[in-house]
Amino acid sequence: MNYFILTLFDIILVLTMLWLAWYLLNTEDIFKAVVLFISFGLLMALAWVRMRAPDVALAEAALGAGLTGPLFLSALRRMNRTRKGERRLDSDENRGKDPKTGPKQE
Amino acid sequence: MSWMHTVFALILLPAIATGMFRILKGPTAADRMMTAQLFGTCGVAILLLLGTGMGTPVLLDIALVFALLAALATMTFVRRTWQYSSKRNHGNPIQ
Amino acid sequence: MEILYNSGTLLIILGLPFFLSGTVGLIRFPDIYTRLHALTKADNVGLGCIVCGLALQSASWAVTAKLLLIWLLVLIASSASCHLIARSAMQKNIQPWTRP
Amino acid sequence: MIRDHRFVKDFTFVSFSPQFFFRILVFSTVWFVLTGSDISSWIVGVPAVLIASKLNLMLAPSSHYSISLSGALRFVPFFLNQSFRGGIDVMRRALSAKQLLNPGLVSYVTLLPEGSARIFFVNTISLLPGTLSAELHGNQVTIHTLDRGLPIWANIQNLEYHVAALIHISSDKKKSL
Repeated sequence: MNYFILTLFDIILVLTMLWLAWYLLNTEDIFKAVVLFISFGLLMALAWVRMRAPDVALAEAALGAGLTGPLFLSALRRMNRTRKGERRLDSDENRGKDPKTGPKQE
Repeated sequence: MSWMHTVFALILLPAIATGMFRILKGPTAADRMMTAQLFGTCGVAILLLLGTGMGTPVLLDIALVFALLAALATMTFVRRTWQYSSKRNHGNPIQ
Repeated sequence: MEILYNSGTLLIILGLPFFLSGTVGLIRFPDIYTRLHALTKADNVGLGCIVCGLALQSASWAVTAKLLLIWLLVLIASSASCHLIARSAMQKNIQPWTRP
Repeated sequence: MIRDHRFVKDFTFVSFSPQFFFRILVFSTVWFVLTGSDISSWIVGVPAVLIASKLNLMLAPSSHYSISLSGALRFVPFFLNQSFRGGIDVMRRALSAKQLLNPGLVSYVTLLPEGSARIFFVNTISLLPGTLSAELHGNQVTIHTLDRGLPIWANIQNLEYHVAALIHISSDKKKSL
């Protein structure tokens, strides 16, 4: 009985993950992709649990959802700022120069 | 091992799958992020139930990590991504 | 012992509809603020019921304490992030939906 | 530079204030819950607990009021009851065929002292039936409500009274609530 239900659980989990992964790779909106990636990390941790690897699941939950997610979100903000043509704080070429006359970034 | 808990976990799984629609549709960025939070809470519940259903109490620790880190993503989103995005230009993809 | 176990099962069954209605609310409600209501309240109560049910069924005190700690963490995290989202939505001048 | 100096001085574990002791107690309990009855885990646990309590004391400076035990004992059932009702309320609105929403914004001025008490109050509002704290400006809380027909003022005043009983507030302040 338990085996049957767990198999059903696996099938739904795998189908949801495939669906998620398809949209994640297919979407044009980067922010949407990041949120889908965070959700995918959470489901991947569940999948590792079902594969009887709780230690990998712990690492996946901590790294995939907890660390890469915020990292991507921060990177997204920085990317937007660069795209808008503002001076990037981390580029050494512009430091000390007037941002308007300095070399333009593309 | 008890199959009842596995059934409960199985019932909660569609709740996660349905939340996907809000990520795909959500008009604002915050709606999408809220769904990630829903995934976190539902994931905690599923892990707790599976831990009893599969007979592996280690899953409690994973649920603990879930509970802590799902909030971290939301807070990074509010502080770093969302705050600065729409005041200065409106053609931004994040709104 | 049997009574404790069965009442735990009942509590878990009681908790499931809250989760499902939280998801339904997230899909159906019209704007950010109302969706936040659905997400935080329904999910926290659902998780509370499930945690209490599992705590009644668990054999050891350590597991019970850990379950309650998890619930407390989820409670703090979700109410704080709910307030943060609502607050920055207000600051961005997103108007709440009102009945026409 | 002066700030750095104080930072170093804070790390001397000479003065064991009662607040520091209380924090050590709390964090030791958390560590015990996390690791179970394994003795060898305390090799990592003791430094972790000490550092956590010191950091906590530095980041969140001690407040002037203390938590009253009887207030906490009365707060827990109140909170559980109210949040359960909140869950039922949201479930009813989400599952009914008709749309039962009538949302709006309400402004409320709180009398609670600034600091952790007010933050706690604002965060608890979000878990009560039909209310969600949307903004906090000084002592003014903007509340989003699901239904303008609900007795929001009475509910929130009740909550404020319970939070005030949770921390020791002088009785004249409590009367004015």
